[in-house]
Amino acid sequence: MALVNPGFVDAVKQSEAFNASACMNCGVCSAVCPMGIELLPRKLFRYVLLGLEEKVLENTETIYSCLLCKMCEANCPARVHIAENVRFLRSYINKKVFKL
Amino acid sequence: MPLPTGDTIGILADNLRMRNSVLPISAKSATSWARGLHLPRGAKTVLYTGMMYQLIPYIAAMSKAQAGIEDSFLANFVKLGRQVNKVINISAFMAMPPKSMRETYNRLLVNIALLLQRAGVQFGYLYEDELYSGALVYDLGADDVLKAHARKVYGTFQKYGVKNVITVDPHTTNMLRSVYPTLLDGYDLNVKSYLEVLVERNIEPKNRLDREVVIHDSCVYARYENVLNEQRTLLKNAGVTVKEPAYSGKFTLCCGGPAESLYPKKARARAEARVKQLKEVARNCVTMCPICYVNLQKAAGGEIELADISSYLVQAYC
Amino acid sequence: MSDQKRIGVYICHCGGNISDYVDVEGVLRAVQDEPGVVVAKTAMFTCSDATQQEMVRDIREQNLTGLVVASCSPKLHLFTFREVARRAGLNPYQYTQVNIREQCSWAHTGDRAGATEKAIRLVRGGIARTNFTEPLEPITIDTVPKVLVVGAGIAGLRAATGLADLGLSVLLVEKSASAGGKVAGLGKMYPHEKTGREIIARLVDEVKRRENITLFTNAELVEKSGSIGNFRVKIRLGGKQREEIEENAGCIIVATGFDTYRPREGEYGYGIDGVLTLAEYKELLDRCGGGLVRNGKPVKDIVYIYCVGSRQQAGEKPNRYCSRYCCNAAVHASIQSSEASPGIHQFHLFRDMRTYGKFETLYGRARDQGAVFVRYSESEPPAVEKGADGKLKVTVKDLLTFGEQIEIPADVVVLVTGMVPARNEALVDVLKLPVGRDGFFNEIHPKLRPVETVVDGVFICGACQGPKNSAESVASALAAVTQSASILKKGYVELEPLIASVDPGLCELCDVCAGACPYSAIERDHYQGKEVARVNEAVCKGCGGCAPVCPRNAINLKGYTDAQMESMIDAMLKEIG
Amino acid sequence: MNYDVLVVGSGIGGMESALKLGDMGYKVLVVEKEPSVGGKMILLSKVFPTLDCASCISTPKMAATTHHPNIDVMIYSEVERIKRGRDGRFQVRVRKKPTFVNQALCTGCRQCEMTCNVAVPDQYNADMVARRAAYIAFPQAVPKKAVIEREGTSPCSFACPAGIKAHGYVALVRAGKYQEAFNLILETTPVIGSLGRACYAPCEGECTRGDLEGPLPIRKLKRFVADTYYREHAEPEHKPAGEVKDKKVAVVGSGPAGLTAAMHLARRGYRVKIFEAESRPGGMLRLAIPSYRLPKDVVDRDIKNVTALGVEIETGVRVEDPAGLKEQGFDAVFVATGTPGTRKLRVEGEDLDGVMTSLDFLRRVNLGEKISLEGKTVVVAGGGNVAVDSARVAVRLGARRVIVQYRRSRAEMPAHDWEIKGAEKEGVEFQYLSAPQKFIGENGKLTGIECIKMELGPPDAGGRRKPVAVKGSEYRLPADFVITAVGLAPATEQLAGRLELNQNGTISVNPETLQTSVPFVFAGGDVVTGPSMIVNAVAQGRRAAFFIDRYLRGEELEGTGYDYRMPAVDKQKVTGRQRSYRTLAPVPGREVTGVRAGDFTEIELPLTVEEARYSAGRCLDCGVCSECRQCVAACPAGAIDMTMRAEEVDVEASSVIVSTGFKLFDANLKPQYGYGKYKNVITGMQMDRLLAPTRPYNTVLRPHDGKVPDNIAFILCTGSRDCTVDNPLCSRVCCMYSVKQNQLIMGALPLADVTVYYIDIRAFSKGYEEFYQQASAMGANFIKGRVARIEEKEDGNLVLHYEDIDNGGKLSRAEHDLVVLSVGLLPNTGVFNLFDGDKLEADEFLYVKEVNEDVNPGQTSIDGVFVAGTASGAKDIPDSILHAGAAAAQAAAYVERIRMSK
Amino acid sequence: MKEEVRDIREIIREEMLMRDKILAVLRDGPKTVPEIAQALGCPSHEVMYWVMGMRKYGHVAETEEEDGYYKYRAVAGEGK
Repeated sequence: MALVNPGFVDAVKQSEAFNASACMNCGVCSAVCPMGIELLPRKLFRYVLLGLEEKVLENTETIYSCLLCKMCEANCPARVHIAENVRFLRSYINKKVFKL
Repeated sequence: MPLPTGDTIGILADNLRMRNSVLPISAKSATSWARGLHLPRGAKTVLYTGMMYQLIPYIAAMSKAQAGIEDSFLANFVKLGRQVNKVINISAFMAMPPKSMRETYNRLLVNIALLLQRAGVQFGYLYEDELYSGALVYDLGADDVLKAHARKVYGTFQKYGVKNVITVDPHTTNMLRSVYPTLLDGYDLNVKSYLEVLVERNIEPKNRLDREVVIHDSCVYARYENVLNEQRTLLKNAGVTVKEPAYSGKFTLCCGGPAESLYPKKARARAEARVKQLKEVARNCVTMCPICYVNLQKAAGGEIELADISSYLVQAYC
Repeated sequence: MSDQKRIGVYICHCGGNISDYVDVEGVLRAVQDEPGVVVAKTAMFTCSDATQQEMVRDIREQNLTGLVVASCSPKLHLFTFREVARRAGLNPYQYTQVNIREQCSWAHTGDRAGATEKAIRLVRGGIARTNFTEPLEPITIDTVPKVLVVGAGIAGLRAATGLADLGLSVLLVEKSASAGGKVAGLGKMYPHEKTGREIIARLVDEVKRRENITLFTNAELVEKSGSIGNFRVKIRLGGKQREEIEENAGCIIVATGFDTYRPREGEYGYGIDGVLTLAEYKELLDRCGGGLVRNGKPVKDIVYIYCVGSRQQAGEKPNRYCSRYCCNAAVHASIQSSEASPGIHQFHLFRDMRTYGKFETLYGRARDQGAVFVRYSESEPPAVEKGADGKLKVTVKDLLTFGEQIEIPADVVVLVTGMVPARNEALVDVLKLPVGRDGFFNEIHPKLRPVETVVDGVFICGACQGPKNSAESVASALAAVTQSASILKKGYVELEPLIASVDPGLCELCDVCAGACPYSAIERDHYQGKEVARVNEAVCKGCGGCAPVCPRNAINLKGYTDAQMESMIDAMLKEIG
Repeated sequence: MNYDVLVVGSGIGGMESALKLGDMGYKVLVVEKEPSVGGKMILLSKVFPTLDCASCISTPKMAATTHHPNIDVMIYSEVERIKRGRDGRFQVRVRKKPTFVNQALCTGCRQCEMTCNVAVPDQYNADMVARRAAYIAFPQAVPKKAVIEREGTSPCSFACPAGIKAHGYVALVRAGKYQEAFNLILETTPVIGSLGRACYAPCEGECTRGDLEGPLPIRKLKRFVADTYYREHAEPEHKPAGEVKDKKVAVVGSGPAGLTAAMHLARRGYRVKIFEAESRPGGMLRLAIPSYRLPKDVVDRDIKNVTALGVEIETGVRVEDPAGLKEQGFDAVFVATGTPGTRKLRVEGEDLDGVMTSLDFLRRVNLGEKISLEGKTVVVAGGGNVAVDSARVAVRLGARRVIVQYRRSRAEMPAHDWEIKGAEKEGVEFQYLSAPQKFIGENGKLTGIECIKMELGPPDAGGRRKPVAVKGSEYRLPADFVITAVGLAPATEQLAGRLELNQNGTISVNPETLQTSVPFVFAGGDVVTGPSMIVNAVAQGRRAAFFIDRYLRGEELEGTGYDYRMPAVDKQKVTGRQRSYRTLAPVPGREVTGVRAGDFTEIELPLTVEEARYSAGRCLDCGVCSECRQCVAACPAGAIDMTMRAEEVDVEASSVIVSTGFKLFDANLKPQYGYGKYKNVITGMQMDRLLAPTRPYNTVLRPHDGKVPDNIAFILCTGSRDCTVDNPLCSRVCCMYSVKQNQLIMGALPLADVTVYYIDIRAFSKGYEEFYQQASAMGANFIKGRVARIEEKEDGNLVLHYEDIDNGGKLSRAEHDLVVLSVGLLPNTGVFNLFDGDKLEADEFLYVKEVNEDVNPGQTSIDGVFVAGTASGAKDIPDSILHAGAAAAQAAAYVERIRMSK
Repeated sequence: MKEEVRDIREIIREEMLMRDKILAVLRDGPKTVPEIAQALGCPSHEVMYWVMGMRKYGHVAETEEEDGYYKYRAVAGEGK
């Protein structure tokens, strides 16, 4: 059982450009991702949206392995700024975990 | 054991902060390509290399070392490295490419300058005052470091009274054209890729290249900056038969390069997958991004002939 | 056999609908020499314009006196071919439809030989019956230019003004004390963002201004007799003086709306403080100006649970249907909530998001605002409990995230409840309205005739026919207006003459027939000094229930006389050559 | 005409509105742009959730609409504009497109379609099979009448001066119908073999294929047709006209103009006699064209096409006074005596023995006179085709050296380039910028020429640079024989005073009717136009016959519209019809090489059967209909009318209902799915057609190879809910039509597996959820996950990539042998151009905006204009019906209000 | 498989050209679409268009199905 933390997303979301919630959960982004990692990118942002911070941090490596190539974005039917969202998340981790 | 992500980012960020480049190289190395071209220092319009082409050989050399690190005890060294790096520039030790390689890449910049001259563009160059754009730290989400750096870069442009910037690679184009405006107030530079400038100027070919090439679009050009037709127009006008691989244009497949600095092995696997697609279509492959170029080159294994687009264009148009 | 008919027989391939399973040419060979047959042909589509014209030509040139078309169900094309006969100058009742599709090719797809044999027998029967047909004339009734509209919700109100616009008088009967129905209580609605109150106020005002609309509130329809074009209706008026008035109406439009599904106690935590139905939540929302507050406390986290009372597969008498409007209404509520309290967190627990058509943009807007959608499986529905901290907690397995079990804290849980049929037993009884398996009133054909019912002259519109939003209800109300006007603007209607008739000479008035008649069409009459049964032509539906029960064989059904039925049986049983 | 309501579009929404309004007693006009009413619904297999056959429930509505006493239907018509008049009523202009089939006569028997020789994709079968240029839209069409698709006259046919239906015979050759091809050409001219060899083929210059790899060899195809026919038919098959008139026509001259006129007149039943001055008929065909180019037996056989009709030819008769033939009993005369005269060089020594005019030279050779040039040096003076012909004949007569001398340079030379090249190959020398000044002889016999060099001066009035002699550049050219070829002229001296002549000696005629100053005398061909091409003479002969016939029947001559051809079709439009073209190289021309003295064998080699078929197969069917006229012959009702033209009709209406429907999403816009590239990826509409009773194939087959599929995938939301294709909307019907197709497939192919890839199943309307559950229970497999992309395998199977969301989000791939893209609906934006003045507003998605959807669904921004059905947004059929009912109610109310206010 | 798929209009236009050839191939007996394609040396999806066009206009008709493929035979007195 994972406890949903609605506030987490507010911490990650530094600006309006973060729009992971616009996702309609069709799965196209993950299916086209050249990295072929199941978490990337859709389910990673599910964790963020549900506020499962622990799960997010467990997957730091995956988050940094995103190529930012925007293949997902070119295919996204909901205009989710996936690459930008990834950067927001990295920025959060840089501060919170790496204390950069 | 993976590379300690945070420390690597730290080293890169520190470098940018202290040495103005993620991978500092000497001013001499960075500007030597322009020798003999007699480009004016600064101008209203400048050719801005963003250091990318100059960095390629170093990146290549460094990632060779790093691929070894990825799964070894050396990984721990990186942790320590960040501390050391503050005093001694360790990344410079890690990476020293052979001279011939540096010359090859410098040649590409010369090509671009010649093409612009041929198209009648009046432009200058900032020489050792030119700074790296910060693309890598931007990608890694180190926004505060980037913002400070961007201010520095913009300051240099202002110092020289630059209004128009001609870029040579997609990453720098993206940073200067689309990212900086979101970071800096009053940012007013007009940024164009040299490919766009050449098409705008209706450059006329002198020689016909009867050749078949497969085109590998850069993700950043294709999906960030919508530079899709220019490269095709220039090649087709030169008589080149442009073949499209599986995944092309807007749906081009990443070369894996962006993973290079943190996950060299992953980067290599992506590059191999892409090379497989490219070689199905043609033996000659054209790239337009130094990162794609270097990353695919490593996976090419002699099965395809890679060339930067400027090498083709200079043959046809100059 | 009576005077020999000259019959034309047309057998349809129906594209491949029939000919894929029946040897159509074989049927032709087997029936072309039947008694009376003068012309026998097959056609790719007998209903096509070209074949229709060919039939007209044949009827005229060959002086045909009977027509048999073997194709699909008479439900589809009875009127098509009657019209063909009429255009050719042949009495439409000299034509027989033989159904070799629904009753034959589609029913026996695995047995071509058997299906072919059955088709032959059916066509032979049709030919035999046709040999005994007699010309009949439809019963013509003058129509009353007035329509009774039952229910003064948004559909009934709009139907009334629509009818009045066309010059028809309207009796608008509303059970409750005021007009307006459910919409009258609504705040902002999608997609136009007008409030229900405004819309209803405008419509009621319109209705009051029209001289040819009479609105009865606290009123009920209690009796109906007569038939299409001229119904006699009795309306019971409530209020102080309980009185009944009688009126005539040419058509009746039923717009009695729906009821909101009411969750059982404990269903998704219903009953716990903070667990509301969508309707209840909408009321809360409509009341809130800036900032969403409940019981004095700000509402920060909201969980919506969809499909409450809809799309049920299990349980006793499940509501299997989808209630259509609720996904849209819920995301619209979500948008309103975000606008009222920016920064709130909303979780939507859905099964399939059915924000169809342009409503997809509402769904998109809700997501853009940050609403999080969680998909649950019907087999593992979410559970709602009161947590120790006083907050509600909803646990659910999120199918969108590795199927993990998650627990969501909430200040309010909104149960997105659907629509259920309104309880209208009395009205159903009075109007003999057909009710579908889902409990809503049934149209005659869900595809092409969505407002007509099997009772001629009685139409249904709005949510009483099935879940709809208000704009859709209005569209169906206007469609019912069109349907009514197309009957009443003509001034007369023609009724089927295929009805029962009593031979008064034979009748001894035992009243058995009256008991068998579901439409109360048997009346009493005097004949040569005795009392006899008589069929009210306007009421009889030609169902044939009376004929077989008559102990004296005094009742015959026109078009299906004993002689016809017997000849059909003989022809069908004949040896296949 | 006055109507209460105009309904634009006759889909289910339009028909419903019209029928209900008609029932209420209003007068309705329905305008439909297709050849049948019914819209898209009639093309569906069955409808959900009742699984009624779509045809079965549509056809009654279609028939009822067309037969309704209060409804007029205009099919194949388009509303051009709607404008509100001063009285508030709408002024409507409708363009009735020509069907080229008389709708009153057509019985829908399909004979035209069966015989038609042009195959185009059948849009009513979603392009999965061919239809013909002449066609009936679909079996249940109402009305069931044929139309012929004609975009205009094909450029080749339009370019032919004689109006020969080049595209027509090319199409017939393509279909292997050589005899029909011959007969088609014969409708225009008898000189088919001759034209097949010696026509300058302006058709080829206009051939659209010329914009690709090169034009079709249209002339050679004509030769192929003639050769093939003549090989099998030494004598003509056709007989004199059945009905013979008592009027007689004399034709003076038996060249191409005279022969063509004689044929047309004889066919019309006139008794025709040709008078020919020479000893053999054929005019220039026989006399001027060398037989290595046009063998004389071909001319003979061509002439038989005329004499077989009973035309008599009298040779050796010179008619001095054409008008005088009246006394011999001729009611009309056609003078087509050509240009047998030759111009002089006006150079000293032209009368020497050894100097001959080209025409005289060629005539003698062609008539069999023995002229030996063995070992001689021959000079031909002139630069036209006749000069080159003479030179090449001289080569064949054994000349040692043949020189063509021309005053200007090669660039100005009027002879065809291929002729010059041919001559060069045969060893003919060319001396440019040089002219004879004097022929020198000894004892009256030519020995040489005194020549002078020329240079090009400034351009003359005609823009040609005039040659100027270079002073002092005289030189001497030894020669044994000189042929002067400087131009031909009519020999009309004896006509002077009898017929009005022009200054250059040609006969003066009315250019439209070819009538001369003497009313019963007509003239045409070179004697009127001056020296020209064969096909121009043919054109004149045909024209003359047409007007002589009218003259003899006492009909008005002028303003009769002789040429009924439609304007030429725009070539760019033609090439724009296809996205890609396979390169189909032209068949290279082949000639006999190595000329021997005395050898007059035809040099151009004919096309082989394979080459002819291949070449004809390159035709692009520019005009769509090829005008091969097979349908005209086949139609038992005589209903085909190629002269039909578009008509504009003005009507008035008080109110308008637009029910212009939707368009389907173009699956090409989603390249990830490979539609148009992968053969087994089809659209939902295509699957519906495959399942329909009037399906294009015998059952559901995959297009790659005709295999019965056994593992079919449906991809929902193709083009819907997808910002990458700029359509964020849900299309409302795709889920359900796919579920319907699932059920139908499971019925038709019990062994097939069906998988549906979806995001949300939107079974939201009455009975839909139950229908969806039923499909699920029948075994359809529903997978949540939008397919990201598809790959095609060698065997045509397809690999789908997707995230299997409900099962933990596994990145998955699945193989299927047929993929159906459940394409969505898009607005049909053409509707916004209909209105002039008032603006029909669109909503943000470009559907017709409903301005008061809450209480007046269907009300648009224009007072009195309503929208019904999918024109205002995607809808399923019941919702369209309801919406159409609502529109009808309001249109009726509007009409009532207008009536009240008057 | 990797060859460019031609424009449908172009393929369909060739039905008239291919008709005789296909009927000639069917002279030996009914054949499936891939069999006809092999005999003609043409891609099977193009043959599919031609055969189905010919079927629509009565030049060929299907016979029995075998392993998922129907065989098509020439229709005598074609074209009605």
